[in-house]
Amino acid sequence: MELHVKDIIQWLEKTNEKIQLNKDYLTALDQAVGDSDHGINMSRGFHEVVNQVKTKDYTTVSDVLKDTAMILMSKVGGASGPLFGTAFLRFSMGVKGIDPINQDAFTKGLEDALAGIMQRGKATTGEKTMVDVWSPVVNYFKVTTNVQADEVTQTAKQAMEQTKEIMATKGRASYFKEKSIGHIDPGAASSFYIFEALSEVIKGEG
Amino acid sequence: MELHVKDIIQWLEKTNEKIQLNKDYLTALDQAVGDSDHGINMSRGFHEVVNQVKTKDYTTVSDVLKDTAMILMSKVGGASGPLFGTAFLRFSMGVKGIDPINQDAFTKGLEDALAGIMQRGKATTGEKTMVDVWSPVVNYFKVTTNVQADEVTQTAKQAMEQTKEIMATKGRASYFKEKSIGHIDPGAASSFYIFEALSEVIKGEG
Amino acid sequence: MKKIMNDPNRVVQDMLAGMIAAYPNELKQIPATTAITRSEAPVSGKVGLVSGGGSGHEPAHAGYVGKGMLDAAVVGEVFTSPTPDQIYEAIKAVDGGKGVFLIIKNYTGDVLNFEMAMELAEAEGIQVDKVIVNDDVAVEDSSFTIGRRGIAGTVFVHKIAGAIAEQGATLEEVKTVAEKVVNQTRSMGMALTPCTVPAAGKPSFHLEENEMEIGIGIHGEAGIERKPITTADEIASELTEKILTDMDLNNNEEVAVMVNGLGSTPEMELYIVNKKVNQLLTEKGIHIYKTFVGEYMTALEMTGCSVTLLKLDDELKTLLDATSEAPAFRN
Amino acid sequence: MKKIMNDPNRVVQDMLAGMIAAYPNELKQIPATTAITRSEAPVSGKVGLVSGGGSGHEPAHAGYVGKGMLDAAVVGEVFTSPTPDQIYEAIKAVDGGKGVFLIIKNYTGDVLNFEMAMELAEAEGIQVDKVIVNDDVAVEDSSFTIGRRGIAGTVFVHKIAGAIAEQGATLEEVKTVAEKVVNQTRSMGMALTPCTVPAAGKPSFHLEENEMEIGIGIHGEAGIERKPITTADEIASELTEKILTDMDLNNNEEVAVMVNGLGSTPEMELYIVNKKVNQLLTEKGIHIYKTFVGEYMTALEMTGCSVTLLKLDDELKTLLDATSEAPAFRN
Ligand SMILES: Nc1ncnc2c1ncn2[C@@H]1O[C@H](COP(=O)(O)OP(=O)(O)O)[C@@H](O)[C@H]1O
Ligand SMILES: Nc1ncnc2c1ncn2[C@@H]1O[C@H](COP(=O)(O)OP(=O)(O)O)[C@@H](O)[C@H]1O
Ligand SMILES: [Mg+2]
Ligand SMILES: [Mg+2]
Ligand SMILES: [Mg+2]
Ligand SMILES: [Mg+2]
Repeated sequence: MELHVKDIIQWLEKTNEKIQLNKDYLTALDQAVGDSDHGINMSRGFHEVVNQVKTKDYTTVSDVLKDTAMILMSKVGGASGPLFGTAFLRFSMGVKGIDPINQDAFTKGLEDALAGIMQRGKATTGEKTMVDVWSPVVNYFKVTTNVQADEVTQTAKQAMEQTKEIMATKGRASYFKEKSIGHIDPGAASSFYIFEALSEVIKGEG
Repeated sequence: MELHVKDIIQWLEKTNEKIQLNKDYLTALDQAVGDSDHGINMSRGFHEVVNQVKTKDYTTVSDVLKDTAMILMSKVGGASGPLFGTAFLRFSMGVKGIDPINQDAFTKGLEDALAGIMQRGKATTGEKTMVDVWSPVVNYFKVTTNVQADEVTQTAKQAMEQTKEIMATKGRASYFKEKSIGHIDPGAASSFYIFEALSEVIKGEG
Repeated sequence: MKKIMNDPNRVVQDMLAGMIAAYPNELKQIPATTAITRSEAPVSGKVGLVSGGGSGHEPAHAGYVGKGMLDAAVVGEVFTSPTPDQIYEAIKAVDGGKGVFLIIKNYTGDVLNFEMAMELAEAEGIQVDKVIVNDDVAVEDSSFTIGRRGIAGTVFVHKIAGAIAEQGATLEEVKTVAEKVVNQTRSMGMALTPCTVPAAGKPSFHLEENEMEIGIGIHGEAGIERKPITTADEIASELTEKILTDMDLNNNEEVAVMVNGLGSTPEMELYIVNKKVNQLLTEKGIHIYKTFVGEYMTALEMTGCSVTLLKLDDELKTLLDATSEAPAFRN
Repeated sequence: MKKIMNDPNRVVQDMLAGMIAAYPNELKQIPATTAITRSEAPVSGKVGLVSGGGSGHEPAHAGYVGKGMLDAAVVGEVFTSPTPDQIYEAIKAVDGGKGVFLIIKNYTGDVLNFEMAMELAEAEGIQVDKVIVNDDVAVEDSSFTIGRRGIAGTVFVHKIAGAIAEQGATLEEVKTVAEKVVNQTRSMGMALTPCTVPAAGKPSFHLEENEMEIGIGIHGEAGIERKPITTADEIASELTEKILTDMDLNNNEEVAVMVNGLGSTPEMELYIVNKKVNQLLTEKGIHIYKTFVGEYMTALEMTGCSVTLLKLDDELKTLLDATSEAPAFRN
């Protein structure tokens, strides 16, 4: 696994495609346990990321990720904006000076990103948030010598579906208490798209 | 035809019954060409008339009609309140000093009532208002030597139904212009109940 | 029908009790009536101002009772003009010896009931005069109709007549300025969804999911046209243009603008409408002296809005800016 | 979805343009942001007050910008917290050298974005402090939850913190009084019908024709209970009792009452609710110092209302009564 600037940009583009495609679905998820804006928020954010990132010439992966972070931070809003913003910012810092990034570097970046989300959101696993997808994926990267694209998707997907069973204790969904059970967490779903896109990029370069 | 205080009270009671029974229908008529309150207004007014009139001992028809006028005036509201109020007030004045009232006196009362409505409402026939029922009924009383109960109902009913064909040029219905055509005028309908009740009283006294 | 109420036949009484409870020092209810006056009424040496009409238009009319605006508002049943006896009580209660002025919206019911009350009061020796507000350009103003309806522009009449009365003007002076406001005010409204009279229980008209009605009245009376919903810009343009066609407004003249919500329209949307109204007037060289955006004259929970323009001169500007302490109009 | 708008993705921009058009002398927009400040900002020697949150709650928050209340409001997309960069711009724009105070409603999104902006501003050497408003007793306040939501009571924090800041208080003094207000304010709401986020196009929840939801949030978040609609008296009692259970209010103590409409509820119904709230408090010997009935913190076109009680002392009374020139809060 070796990711260059162009791969990272492709990752962002693929993520954006999936989010635009599933904008209404994400919003519908947020309708069940939130305030009906998650798809709109993510769509606005990633649309802008892709728009801006493609106009620039990047020499480092870290710079792409840093811009992504700043754009998400200033375009998404709500709870997910600062959280995904922080994730990509920490990711960018974690892989600074490494180009292209190999699996180790990527794993380090992901780990820092997750730590950023958890710290910013004061969240841990089992609270029905995006953490419940990021955490098992990070873990998969950490324990796997040779990361497999399909396994990334698989891990993220299972984790996302698993959030159905959880009662939310963080974020807006926590107001729904028991009623939050039975619904996939919106931020978990958008995180899944991020990792599904990643897996497609890995496969492409594989 | 000879109407005593008790007959007039019966007339009011029968009118009230019909109006309560058709309250929603009158409101529905007013929904089509007005503001959905005519049934509510008339129901409130006649309910109060019957309630108050039965608690008093009247010696003259004129007094019953005067109280009726004052109660309608202060309870019905809207356009129909002052109009029916004026009608009964003029009626009361027209039959003052005559007891019981025979057909001539009654006709005089009705005539004065109609004149009151027309003057207060600055209305004439053919404008899709209660005038279009009162006018032919008054006319029937004027030209008929021996008033027949069924003919009173008949005249009022036909006149009421005739208001369907008219385009309103007075009252709230006039805002509906052509769209007012095809609907019975609410005030015409409540006037019909007044005369249908009258006819039943006349019939009862034989 | 989903409403927060107790008995649908007692909404007016309950509302008035709730208003008096909210403003115990500012407002009082005339016992055994549905009329509300300022607590200091009658103000001696001041023309008393009385308005009113059916309820369901809140904050109109009781919300405009207060120093600098009305002395009394007479509240009828929902969408039903109050009765002469109630109006008469209000006239008596605010007569401070300088006469009483009635502000009546041009509906048959309102006109008949207020005029009868006026006759009763005059018979008692109270000097009474009136103005009839007819700002709604959706209705043709010809001798073949009963004339235009009074809608949101009525609030400008309350404000300005109220201000001059507060300054100690005579009944005639109040009437003169009130008539000027009426002559220089035009409005038009539109709706997206109907409203339900509590005691009726059913919506007073029906609009399809994609339909709106232009020129609708504040009781749901027919407007000019039903058609598919367009953009806020197009709605604002249609209302404004129709008003301007009927107004004698030249380049560089000044207006007050009111963008009024009919009940359920989020304030956000009213501001979106105001953006376009403002742009249109500015493009035509008309100067906007002051803008009012909010719910001033509603139709229960109808969704929709109206636009009102008032052509100003120095006198009207001063009076518009004068202090008002009415609960629903503070400046 | 029936809305008066142009592009559902541009409602916030259009609204802000319409607001600035309405109050060109009072408000200004920070260029290239969705933040609105008083036109005279920054006021030197005065603590700058910044609040904000998602839009759709109008008149909150931009309607509370003005002398005696906020210096700036940062407006997010509908129901979506504004982003740190926007909040940061607002902080810079109102910093008059005496520090900036943030009034934040307790939602994860709002807290995260405002705190990040605070960090940015502090990094630039601006002194910033904050209060987090959490008045909604419908949510359990325990260490196992993210705590109570901020709803209509936030307006009292704006008003009172705004008044003391206007008097020249220090950042610490503003914080002290703001925290006092937060500690002494409790609210609860209920809804009869949902609302629709413009860009989502579909209602955010569903209630049956005879159903209401008690304790609902101002973005449609779940409440305490769904049940058949009851009377206004029962609704008022349920909200008030739940608030009182959580408040330390004794006989003879004084409160301010707010009966707030969520968007589509006719003012008539709010007064009907106030009647009962007033009666309940009076029966308990609680003295009502001042009552506010109207739309202060809405949820687009949601039908429903909330009740807020603020326990007062002499300091808070004086500050509550102080002059405010904000468009949506004049006294
Ligand atoms: N404290 C938190 N920690 C981690 N993730 C969180 C937290 N709070 C919320 N989230 C995530 O954010 C998502 C909601 O995002 P979004 O709908 O855009 O924001 P908002 O809730 O402000 O409307 C949730 O589905 C959840 O995954
Ligand atoms: N100018 C008028 N002359 C005679 N009758 C009228 C006039 N205006 C209205 N009406 C009658 O009043 C009826 C409406 O009464 P109602 O609905 O109670 O009052 P409102 O129109 O004020 O709501 C109409 O159906 C019509 O018969
Ligand atoms: Mg959300
Ligand atoms: Mg009617
Ligand atoms: Mg009526
Ligand atoms: Mg949100």
